[in-house]
Amino acid sequence: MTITSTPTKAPLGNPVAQKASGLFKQRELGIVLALALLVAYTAIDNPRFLSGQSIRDNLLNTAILAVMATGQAIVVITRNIDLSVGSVLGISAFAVATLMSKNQDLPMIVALLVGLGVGAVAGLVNGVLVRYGKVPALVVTLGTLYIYRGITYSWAGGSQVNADELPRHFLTFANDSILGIPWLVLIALVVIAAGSIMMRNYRVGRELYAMGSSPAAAELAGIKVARNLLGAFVLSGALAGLAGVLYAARFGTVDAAAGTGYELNVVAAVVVGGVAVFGGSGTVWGAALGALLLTVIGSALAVLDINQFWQQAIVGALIILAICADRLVAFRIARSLRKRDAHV
Amino acid sequence: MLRSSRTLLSVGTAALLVTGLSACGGTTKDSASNSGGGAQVAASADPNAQAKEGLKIAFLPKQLNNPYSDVEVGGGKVAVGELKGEYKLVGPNDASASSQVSYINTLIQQQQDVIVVAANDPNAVCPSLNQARAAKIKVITFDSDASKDCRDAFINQATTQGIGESLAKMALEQAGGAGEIAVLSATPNATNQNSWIDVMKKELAKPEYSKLKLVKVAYGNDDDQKSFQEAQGLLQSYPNLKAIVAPTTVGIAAAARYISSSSYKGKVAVTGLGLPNQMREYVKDDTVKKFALWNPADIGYLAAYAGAAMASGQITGAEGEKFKAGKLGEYTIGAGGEIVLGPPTEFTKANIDEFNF
Amino acid sequence: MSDRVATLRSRLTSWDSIIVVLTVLVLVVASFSVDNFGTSRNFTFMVLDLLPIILIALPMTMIIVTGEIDLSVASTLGLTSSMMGWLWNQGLSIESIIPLCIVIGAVCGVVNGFLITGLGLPSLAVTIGTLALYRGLAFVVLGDGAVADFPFDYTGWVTGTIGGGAVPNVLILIVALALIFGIVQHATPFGRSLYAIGANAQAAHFSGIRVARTKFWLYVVSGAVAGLVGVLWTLRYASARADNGAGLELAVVAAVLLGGVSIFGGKGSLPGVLAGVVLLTALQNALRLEDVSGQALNIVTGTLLVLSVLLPNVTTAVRGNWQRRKLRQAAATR
Amino acid sequence: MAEANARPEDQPTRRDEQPAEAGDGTAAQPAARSGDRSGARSGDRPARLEVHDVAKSFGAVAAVQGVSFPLYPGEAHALVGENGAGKSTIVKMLAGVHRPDTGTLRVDGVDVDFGGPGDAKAAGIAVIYQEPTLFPDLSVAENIAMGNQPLTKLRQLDRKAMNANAERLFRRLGVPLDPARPARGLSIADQQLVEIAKALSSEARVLIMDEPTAALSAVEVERLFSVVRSLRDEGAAIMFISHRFEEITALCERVTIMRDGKHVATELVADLSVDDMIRRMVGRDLSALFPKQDVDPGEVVLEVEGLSREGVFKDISFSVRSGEIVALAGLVGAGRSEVMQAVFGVDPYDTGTVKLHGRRLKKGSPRAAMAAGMALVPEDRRQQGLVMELSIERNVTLPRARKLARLGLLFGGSERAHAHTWTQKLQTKLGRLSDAVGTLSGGNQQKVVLAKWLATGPKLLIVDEPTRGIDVGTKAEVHRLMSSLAADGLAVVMVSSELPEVLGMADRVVVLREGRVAARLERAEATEESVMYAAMGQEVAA
Repeated sequence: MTITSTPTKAPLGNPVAQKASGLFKQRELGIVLALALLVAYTAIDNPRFLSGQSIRDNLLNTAILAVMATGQAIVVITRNIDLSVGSVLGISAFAVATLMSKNQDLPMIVALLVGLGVGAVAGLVNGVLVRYGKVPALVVTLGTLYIYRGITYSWAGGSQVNADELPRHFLTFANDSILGIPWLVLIALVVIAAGSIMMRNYRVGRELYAMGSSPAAAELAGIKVARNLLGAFVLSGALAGLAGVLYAARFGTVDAAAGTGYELNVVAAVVVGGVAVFGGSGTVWGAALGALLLTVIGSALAVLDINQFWQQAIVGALIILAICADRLVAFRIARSLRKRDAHV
Repeated sequence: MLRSSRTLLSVGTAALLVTGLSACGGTTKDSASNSGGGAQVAASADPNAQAKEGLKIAFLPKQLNNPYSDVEVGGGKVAVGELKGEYKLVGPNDASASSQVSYINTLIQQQQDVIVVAANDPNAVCPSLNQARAAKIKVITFDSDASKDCRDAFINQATTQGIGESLAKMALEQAGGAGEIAVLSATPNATNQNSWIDVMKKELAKPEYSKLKLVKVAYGNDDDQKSFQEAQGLLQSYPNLKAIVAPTTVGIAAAARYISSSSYKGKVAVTGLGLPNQMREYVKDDTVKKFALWNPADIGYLAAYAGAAMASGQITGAEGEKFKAGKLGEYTIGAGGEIVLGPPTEFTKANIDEFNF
Repeated sequence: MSDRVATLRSRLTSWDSIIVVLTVLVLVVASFSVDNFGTSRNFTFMVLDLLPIILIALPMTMIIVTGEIDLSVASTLGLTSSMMGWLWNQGLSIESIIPLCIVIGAVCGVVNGFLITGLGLPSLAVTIGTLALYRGLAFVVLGDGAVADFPFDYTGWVTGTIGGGAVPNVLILIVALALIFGIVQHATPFGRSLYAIGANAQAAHFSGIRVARTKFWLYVVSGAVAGLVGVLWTLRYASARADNGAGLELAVVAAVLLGGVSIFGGKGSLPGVLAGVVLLTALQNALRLEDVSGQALNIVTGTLLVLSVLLPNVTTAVRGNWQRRKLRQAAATR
Repeated sequence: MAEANARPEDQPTRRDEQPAEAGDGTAAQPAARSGDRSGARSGDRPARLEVHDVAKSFGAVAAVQGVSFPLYPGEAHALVGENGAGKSTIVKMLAGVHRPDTGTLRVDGVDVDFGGPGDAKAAGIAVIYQEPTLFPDLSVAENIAMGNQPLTKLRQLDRKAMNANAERLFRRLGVPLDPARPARGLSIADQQLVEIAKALSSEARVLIMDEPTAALSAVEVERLFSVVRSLRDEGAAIMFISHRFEEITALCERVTIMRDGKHVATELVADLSVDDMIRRMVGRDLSALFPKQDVDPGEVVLEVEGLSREGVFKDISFSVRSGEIVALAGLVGAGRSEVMQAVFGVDPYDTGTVKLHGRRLKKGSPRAAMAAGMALVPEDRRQQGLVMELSIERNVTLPRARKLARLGLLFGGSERAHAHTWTQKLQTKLGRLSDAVGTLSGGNQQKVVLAKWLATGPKLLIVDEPTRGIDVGTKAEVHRLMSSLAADGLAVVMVSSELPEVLGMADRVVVLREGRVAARLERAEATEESVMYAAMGQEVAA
């Protein structure tokens, strides 16, 4: 039978749908706003919070976390998680510090490459186990969190690399600037920018979003899921390794415990930054903003002379607030879309 | 649903079970008699007893991989070698009392003769230490004491009074005789640091310190990064600060590192208690003019000798008993089983290269 | 008959039975080869060491079977420990503090449960948030201080044994709670519904199972048990501190997964989990007695965790490959 | 649509004259014939895609054995068979998801070995799956472009081109969708349309459609067919899988029939009657499809009054008496399932009342509905009806576990006995009760769902698309069962998109349109025209 009918649906370019996509962008705006409020309040209380030295300190402190958050955001977007980043930072920091203390003349670039390499190998192990061992990422990286840390402890055997054993140029790297921007901050900015552009404008980035949005559909769409997944884990590992080098350069003293418990900070930064834990949405620069917000809260509390014990509680409350906000936004979008489609 | 409320109920019942164990209702803080502590068999000392060889002496620092305690136990190892004993080092990766308890239990099982321990919590390790003592193991504390009733002797690196005075004196010197100073301590609860800071405050109340103003005591939790950030916070909050006094090796290193890399270098002095190896760089680049510390290796060394003397029956831990501690000479046990190492050493650019720990 | 055999075989080759066998093996081998392992005193020490993990693992198993997770348990433990110290300092009697602390734990669970089931937020993110929140509050309550002067009647009971013999007092508690949780999980309609929820929450909802409410109560129970463990922990170490039990959540999750519970929900058994906890504790204990450093324990724990999922996957894959090859050969000769 | 029982048996029945091995014969013969019919379209051209003697097993189950058939450029080829006949496995092999255990696939006469879906795509094969495979977080345009996104010179995504492309495709399909909106929240029909746009965008040389029309309205189906026809005329090879024979006759030239994983025949569609096809699919003759017996209705069991839910349905009222089957008809998206889910309490509603035997039911509580004697066999068996990983017995006893418990405790025996009784009653074909329910065929899974709910002893049975995606044989069994249940005094509400089923089974028909009751028809009034007229709210052109 043939039935003629005229479509009754809304015309193209519906304003509600456009508003819905606008809501996506508000998420990062929310963090910027929260950050601005916090800085303004703190600065009114103590104007030195806005001094050059203070801003520099905050950015330097954020750099390491932001580099790791970039890698973590990419992994989380694919609907996975990498809990081993703290341990990868530890093993990389110790490896690089040991190397540099034994070979005082090695240039900085070698240290950076070694850190990236160590991290990439650790990430590759994670990726292979997740993809080919079919072991959930949470389990794999919880396991390697223990394993990598154990390896570092066994290797270090209680020893420590002190600032005086490290070459001068390695230590000054953390504080040297180029055009007034410290190297550490510059590296973090480059990593964040590269990550953001890759995820937004390149095919592989969109494929990573697709994989997180619907893993089964990604396989069927012919996306090279294995390659991309390994890539995401290698990247996360490599960036944690890079963070290890930056850690060693900045703090000068490295023992086997370096970066213990960092994984929770990194995941917190990513979640606060608006990356959904079930993948498919969020941005790298949102995660970086999350890292900045968490760091600034820490230093603001110290400046505001608020009992430092509140810091952790505030971070926890912030994470919950962030996911509640995400939920609210998602709910609003769903409702606006439903209204649009509704015939009643 | 129904089922889960029942589960809840059973959990509650289990809790009541615990509660019901004390039939007398209402044990409060005031009514509780502190009856903890194993009854130690009173033994008499024989100063002339033969020093035993082959004693199993185990060191249990707050945590492994802490450079300061590494130096301490290093001294202990030397002493155990001199005593022809068996040296053992165990310890947790995190500075928590609960992991320490597991290690104490293991040492009991292994029937060590002496446990030399730096307690992460003065009370949490007590039950286990008392079990050890009940198993005829001598317990010596160093670095950080456990409750008096669960150890045989405590090696005190220096008297509280001495360190507090020394800190105040260095602060005055470094601040140039006047101005604001701040303290960057370990944890707000660290027994040692708090008692030193108390003495220091009493000193500061004296007329010769009247121009010094202690503006803040910050806590870096003996965590490198936290201490680093606290140092930043101090300078942001108190721009006129003249000196930071850090009575902890982690704190002083972190503060010195921050100052040396910031625009405050040369304007703000750092002093306190630190390890020469960690501080060498900052002393040489003039961030730090002077700091102090006892020789940590001597602590471990003395602890090993004290333990051996006790296990050999030469001493029991009673006040006034004397024993010989190898190269360090003769020591006398003070009140409450304390053995004081001696006065701290001050390190400056001139002498720092003579020390390697 | 062959039905039974096949069921039995599949049951015996499942990971939760392998882990039970492995655990027994480790216990037997260690008793013979490790000095001082098989002593009654060491048994007491081991029971005390596994007490917190095993108790928290009981509700955690249920939560993971429903496809959720609770990472805030160790922080709940810390918060109750802090509160216990604070209340004790306020002069409350220990008899009223203990139930109060369990209630505090349950309240922590209520907050988790509300955020997860009431607002529909992902449990992983929520409990990472409350992990930081509760631990932070613990520090707010007690700072870095410690409260230690709890009455010996209580601290002594936790570390003591029945009549001074070989059986630790807390073992009764462990056995009783494990029995209750085991029966609820494996032999009640409630337990059945947990598996249905974990495997397909929508189908469970369509079958009249109150999914949200069930999960909510699991979190409340999890919080209450964490509160109870907070009390026991405080009494065992005679020390109420804000950092008590830090990091324990990972050990518990590791033990539960090691016991064969699927992180995606719908699969797993309590006996497997109990074996997982015992295996981890016994291995650590034995290795420590053999003077293997604590660092190596990390590697063993992590490797076991990965293997617990990897091995079953690999065997299935190998079996499938082998079958396919046989088929191909059969086709080729045809 | 009504051919199934209306068409007289004018065509002689052909037995399976061509066994499976005779792949070459079947390939050559119809090709020549279709060449006769449509001139140059397929002619003597080689097959675009050839399936040659492939086999695939999952564990011990042989899903496909020795199947061969060719797809020619410019032809639309139907693949039919009961559920579990192996159609989806064939699709998945062609899509590169599964690799054949034995046998070969050939594209343009060359053997190919697909390592994954990417390889199949590269070979020009596009697949529309039964279940939509969209990325909910990405925009509609990105979904369509995924895999071959337009790039700028810097190899970055060209979003403008992407949106323009999507809009062009939607215009061609005549659907007003915004390319920039996220795919999340699209109705099933819209999702299916995006899938189709996706397949079109890849300009595939082979288009495989696995039941693409299940969720579409008649208008949308017609639009889809016209697009597919134009693709075919441009030289693409089309493979079309459907359970709706009228669609097969409308679109396809040739048909391949499969049964139990084996190839039965490949014939010209024009040479076969629908009954022929069914007979070959089932391998036996079928009795009448829709045997609802007339029963004198008893007292009112269910009363729904003024039920409304914002944005979903409004002011729905109807009642059902015992012994009666009331059908809820309407287009996909008219709100039929949503109404029944609200009645059962799975979904909430804003205003109105639901009464069972005169007693008002608690809102939003399936448990209260169950206690009052209601049962719901939901639309989506895999997501709503069953817990696939759990065993058959656990699934059957799931709503009854509380009743089966003694002193709150459950022991295996009572569950097993219960499950055994009910699966036997419904003649479910199964291996062991402890097997995961996911290992059963679609029809047997549906029987497990029915067993699960009939075991609760309901007074009112709601069945939502009771025969969707199950084979013809089981379909008849389900219909017979429903009829006999009604005869025993059960009140039944049936939601169905299949008009023949509605007309054959229902005592009364309630037609919904856009969330409102459009018509209430007695059995005598209900015809294809009257129901569709009400459902569409339009004139019906014959």
